[in-house]
Amino acid sequence: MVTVSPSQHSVASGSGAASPSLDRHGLSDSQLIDMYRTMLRIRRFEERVKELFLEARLYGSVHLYIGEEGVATGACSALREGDVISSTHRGHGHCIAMGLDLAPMMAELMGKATGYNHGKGGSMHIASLDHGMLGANGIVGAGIPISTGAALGFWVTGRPNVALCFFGDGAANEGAFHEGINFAAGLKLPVVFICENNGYAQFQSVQQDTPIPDIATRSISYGIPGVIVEGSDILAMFGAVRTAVDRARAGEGPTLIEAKTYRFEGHFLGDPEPYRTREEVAHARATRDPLKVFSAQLQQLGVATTDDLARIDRQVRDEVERSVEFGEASPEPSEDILLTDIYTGADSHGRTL
Amino acid sequence: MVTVSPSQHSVASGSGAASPSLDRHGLSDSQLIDMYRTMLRIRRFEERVKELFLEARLYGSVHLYIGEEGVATGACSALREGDVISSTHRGHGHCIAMGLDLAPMMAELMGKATGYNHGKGGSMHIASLDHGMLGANGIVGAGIPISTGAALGFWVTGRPNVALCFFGDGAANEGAFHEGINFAAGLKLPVVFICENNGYAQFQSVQQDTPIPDIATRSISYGIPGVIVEGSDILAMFGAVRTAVDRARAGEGPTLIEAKTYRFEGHFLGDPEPYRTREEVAHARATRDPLKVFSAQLQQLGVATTDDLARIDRQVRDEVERSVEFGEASPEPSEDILLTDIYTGADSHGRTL
Amino acid sequence: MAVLSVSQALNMALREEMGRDDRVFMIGEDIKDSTYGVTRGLWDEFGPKRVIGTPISEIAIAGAVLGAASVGLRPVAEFMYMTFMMCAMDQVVNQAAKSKYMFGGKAVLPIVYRTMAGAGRANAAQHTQSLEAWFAHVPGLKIVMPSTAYDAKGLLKTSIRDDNPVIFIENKVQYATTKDEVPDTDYTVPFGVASVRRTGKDVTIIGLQRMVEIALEAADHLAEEGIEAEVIDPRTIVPLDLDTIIKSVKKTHRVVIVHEAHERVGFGAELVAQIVQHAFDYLDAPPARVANPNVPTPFNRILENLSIPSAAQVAQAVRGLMR
Amino acid sequence: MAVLSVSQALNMALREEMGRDDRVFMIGEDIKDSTYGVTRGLWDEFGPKRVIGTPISEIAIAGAVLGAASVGLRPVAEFMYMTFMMCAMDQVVNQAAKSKYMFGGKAVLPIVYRTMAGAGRANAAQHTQSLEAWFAHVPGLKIVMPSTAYDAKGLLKTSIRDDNPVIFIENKVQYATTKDEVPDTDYTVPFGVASVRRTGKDVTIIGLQRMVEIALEAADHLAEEGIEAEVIDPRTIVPLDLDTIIKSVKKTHRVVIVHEAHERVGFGAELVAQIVQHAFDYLDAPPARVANPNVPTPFNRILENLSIPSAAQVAQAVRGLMR
Ligand SMILES: Cc1ncc(C[n+]2csc(CCOP(=O)(O)OP(=O)(O)O)c2C)c(N)n1
Ligand SMILES: Cc1ncc(C[n+]2csc(CCOP(=O)(O)OP(=O)(O)O)c2C)c(N)n1
Ligand SMILES: [Mg+2]
Ligand SMILES: [Mg+2]
Repeated sequence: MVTVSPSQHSVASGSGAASPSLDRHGLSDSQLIDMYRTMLRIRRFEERVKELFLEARLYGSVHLYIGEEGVATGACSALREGDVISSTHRGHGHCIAMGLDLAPMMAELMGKATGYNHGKGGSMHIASLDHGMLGANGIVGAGIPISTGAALGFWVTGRPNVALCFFGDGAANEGAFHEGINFAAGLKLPVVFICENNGYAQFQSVQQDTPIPDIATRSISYGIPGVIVEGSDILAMFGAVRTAVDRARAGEGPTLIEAKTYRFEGHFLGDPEPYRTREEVAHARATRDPLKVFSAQLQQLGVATTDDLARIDRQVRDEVERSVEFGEASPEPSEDILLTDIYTGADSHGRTL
Repeated sequence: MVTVSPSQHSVASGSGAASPSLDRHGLSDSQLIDMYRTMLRIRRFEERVKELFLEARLYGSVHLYIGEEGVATGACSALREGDVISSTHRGHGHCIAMGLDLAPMMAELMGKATGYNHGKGGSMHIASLDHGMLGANGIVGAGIPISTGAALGFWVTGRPNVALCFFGDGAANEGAFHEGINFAAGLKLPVVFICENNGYAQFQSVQQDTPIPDIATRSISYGIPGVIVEGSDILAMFGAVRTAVDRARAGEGPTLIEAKTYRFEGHFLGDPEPYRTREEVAHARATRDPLKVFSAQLQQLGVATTDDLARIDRQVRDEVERSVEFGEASPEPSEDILLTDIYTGADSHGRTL
Repeated sequence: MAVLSVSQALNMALREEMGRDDRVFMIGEDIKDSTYGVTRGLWDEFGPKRVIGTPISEIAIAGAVLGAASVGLRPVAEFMYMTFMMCAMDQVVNQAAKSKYMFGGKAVLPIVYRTMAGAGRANAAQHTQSLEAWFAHVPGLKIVMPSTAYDAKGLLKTSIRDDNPVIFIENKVQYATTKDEVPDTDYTVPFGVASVRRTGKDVTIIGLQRMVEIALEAADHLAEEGIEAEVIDPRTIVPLDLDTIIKSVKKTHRVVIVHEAHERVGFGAELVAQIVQHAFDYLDAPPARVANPNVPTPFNRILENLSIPSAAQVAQAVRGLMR
Repeated sequence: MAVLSVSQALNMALREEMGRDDRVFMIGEDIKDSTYGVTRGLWDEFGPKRVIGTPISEIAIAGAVLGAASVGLRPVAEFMYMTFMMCAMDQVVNQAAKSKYMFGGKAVLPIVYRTMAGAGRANAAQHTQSLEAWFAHVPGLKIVMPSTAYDAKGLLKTSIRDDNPVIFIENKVQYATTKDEVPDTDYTVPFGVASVRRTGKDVTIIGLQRMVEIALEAADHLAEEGIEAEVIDPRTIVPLDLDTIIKSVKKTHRVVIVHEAHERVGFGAELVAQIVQHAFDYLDAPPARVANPNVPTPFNRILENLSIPSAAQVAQAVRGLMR
């Protein structure tokens, strides 16, 4: 009889405040500045989305990524042309990190004809296959088998690409998590699983929901590497994901990366947040804001001055404003499209056209 | 960044031939002999079932437990009145270990009116709630959330009982495994999970299906103890399960026990077994037969002589024979029962009676 | 008598039944801080062993209630959106619905699966699908679809006291907007008894859940044109009160069925089949269906609105039958 | 031309399509050593990257094919028994079926979900349920139900070449026992074209999959009594060839629908609703349904047999309409 005791296997937690890593991982100045700009695009886009929502100028179920920008941006910066990602209900950050344009994103959030999904999807379903963005997803955990499948497609065809899979701490309790990762691990598929542990699944804290301190520990169940990174440290995030992506591309199989992060906003727009204190949020904003952390790092590295960063901010705000104008000026979808695009090459009854 | 490496966490495998443990765990002579008898009842019952199936005297999807008797018998011997189990498609052993009668079992396998399920269930669905046997199950992994739920019932009401949950190595790859154990672990429910790792899920070997050597390792994902036991060693099995059951009853939560075992027969009756060699089966029969192992142990302990054991065998064969006679003499269910018992207190349309 | 919203009525039913019977407990995701208010306050009142928050694990929830019912409890599970039940279909259908029969009658499984269907809040396709037709296709389940706050309370209490797995469907728009008088007394509403919400002689309109409101609205318009519609709310679709429906159709000779689920193989098809079978010679026109077209629910609210039945469509369908 | 069984015909279709198009691959549990012979030999021929055995993980299978299709492949997934699909309903319905629409049309998702339905092998309730009605209720899926070996091959090839998620249903009894001439040439059978399996003027019998055989058997009996039945096999239920059905009903004025799924909200209900809508004035009697009663499939083979339609029941239903 052999006993497997949990204590034997627990790992040190990497959570808490970022300890700014100054390894720039060979990234050029312009790459670093692009990463900053991407994070800022997410932040400013969503700040504006929140305002518009409160003014009832857009609607639907909207989940903000503010506070978590380092995760998507660091991770997607490690990808190449042809790589793909799957995303979640909290998908704006992933979209922007994959290079989607703000204007058709904003239009989609407004349900307009010019949106990425012609208004049929809304915030929870933005997809742009051209950008390798396989879709936000309204079902918790559902992206995990899907990105595993994309990686399976690469494996079957020998295409040298990788799939990145984003999901939350809550999703790590879904059956889809287990089946998707287990299957990928067995075939050593080129997929990297990134758990965005922002401390909460809707109104329940990860401590309530999950009987172990670190979700990365679950990698052990699948015989794959598990890594814990502080998500507000974009350089650490980039480094961890690049290592995992290289490994995946080399045929060595998946990695489970747990990004410890925090959402500064409510679960969805309109969330009264009875489950946490203002102090907790304020503390995270003060210590774990990926923009603040990276801004300091960029200055420390001599890559950008506060003036440079302020200029970028103005450009980004301007771009966001144009996306709002674009969205608001765009028409509602024509009623005719209600029954189109249910099938490829067939009418709404499935009859071949 | 913290790395969780799998090598750091692998556990020594407890598989291979039984190393007979001679700790009798305080079991009395008569208890030990009862355990032997129970294993033999499973063996002889199923040997007869196989013959009857080949003679077309019974039918359906029948999965034999022969070779795995030590697991169910050792485990269920650790239970008390009021405890319950959930079972699998390979459920005869669990039924017999819970004290079900052979005659209505055999009748059920024949689809007769006198069967435990009046012929409506067959081999894959035998249930006897009076015995705490919550049901065999045709869906791989489905018993896991169900026994978790029974344990939840005990927890809600404070009843001092425990649920035992049997499932296979194949089931450990189902979403139900993950969700069921995770939930039980979070609330420290009184349930013990017993993975019967018999090396194969249908025609696929566990090595093909599972990227880690030991399924017990998955306990780490839920922060619960994991234990590996050689299933052909009934005393080891009993010891491990009793420890886990005591723990569960004391409110300390679930344990995941992996019993390394081997099925001597095909996956189902009729399986041509192209996926393994005769030698492999013969080797297991020679080295890992729980009856042989326990028979030697009983003699070594001075609890029984070969004569004693032979007498038990005759009694058991006789009992099995009577179960066949009972089954064959029993009537087919009346056609009237086709539409009964779909609802409690309502007709087949759900209309209150 | 107080005028309550559907969510308040449901909350009252849960509180009363939990108070009445120790074996009743609730389980689900985020039921402590209830999004739509149905479970509000119950955690504080009954504590964490009666109001059990779970991880995001629908299979675990659906199976756990079955196991708990097997050992004598009377669980009420919550799945926020009905589409999430697709994650747990095996436990609900292969396990909970079939066990009693497979076991030869032995199990008594008093389970309520509460869930929320319907469109109207711009939640898009993965949070908006009405699946009553799926569940009605499964022997062993009862399917409850209240359309008023009064019925919501009375039927939820009946569901909790029923000894079978019940799919209790709530409508996301009605939670807050549908309000009516709800006694704070211990009353129940029986299964299998339709409610005639309006009497009329010219046409029968059968509506499911929120579509009863649409049917009543249509009936008002039609009345102005001199067409008197009888509006029937079956309230439970399994069991179904066919007698009330057939009696009405034999009187009016015309029937329109309105529901939110997709038309193709929706419950409306079953109603048509049953009505035709039992009242063929009384029909002056073929039964008409007004239901969601076969399209996933779009996000855009104009499109979303077009994807569910309107009172105008119902009135139009009625007029079509009067010609 | 060789006479092949359904499983041999399916095997031939898979082999041809895998040979024809590199993007086609197969995935499922135990597909190397195929239980019913459908995938036999393909692993040897195409290797482990085209015939992919998976752990017992239905969610993973159902989702993996969606992901693979998203990056340009044409996967064919196998779920042994249709009831196992309940473990993966979210991936099939919320994801695969809805994605194209939710994404505003962008995704092209050529996926085949092969699965096996029907009773007749004493597998009991958890291995025996026909769920075509569920899938037909879901926009975005096509549903294929061949009843001959010839159609099985031709329709499977069409399914693999179709750019949408297709639920391809096979019948467990027909695999070995239904045999007919199957060319080894590259032919396809189009979706949405019913096959008139027997012509007649007195009644139309519409059968699904194996029930076509039952319908034909019933037609033979009826012919002896002087009743000439027309037997129609829709072959695909989404899309549905309503024209052929309506044309036949307008000729015969009577219709009986036979399928194995449960009667309540089965696909027969939809057929009744559509026929009544489009041929009300031509009907001499209400359309009749012969289907499984609303009972989980019992194990005992006598009871199992009683739980599915028989030729005698179909003939009886026809006689009921002739009065
Ligand atoms: C299958 C399913 N169950 C429940 C929900 C409702 N829901 C939406 S988001 C959410 C919390 C998810 O938490 P997590 O995965 O940690 O992601 P986060 O919102 O924190 O980014 C829940 C429960 C859902 N969308 N899908
Ligand atoms: C959900 C589901 N998927 C697939 C099957 C088909 N099936 C029946 S038994 C079996 C193998 C199960 O393997 P394991 O859990 O190791 O149990 P064992 O048969 O070895 O005892 C499979 C795949 C099933 N019954 N249920
Ligand atoms: Mg979270
Ligand atoms: Mg096994």
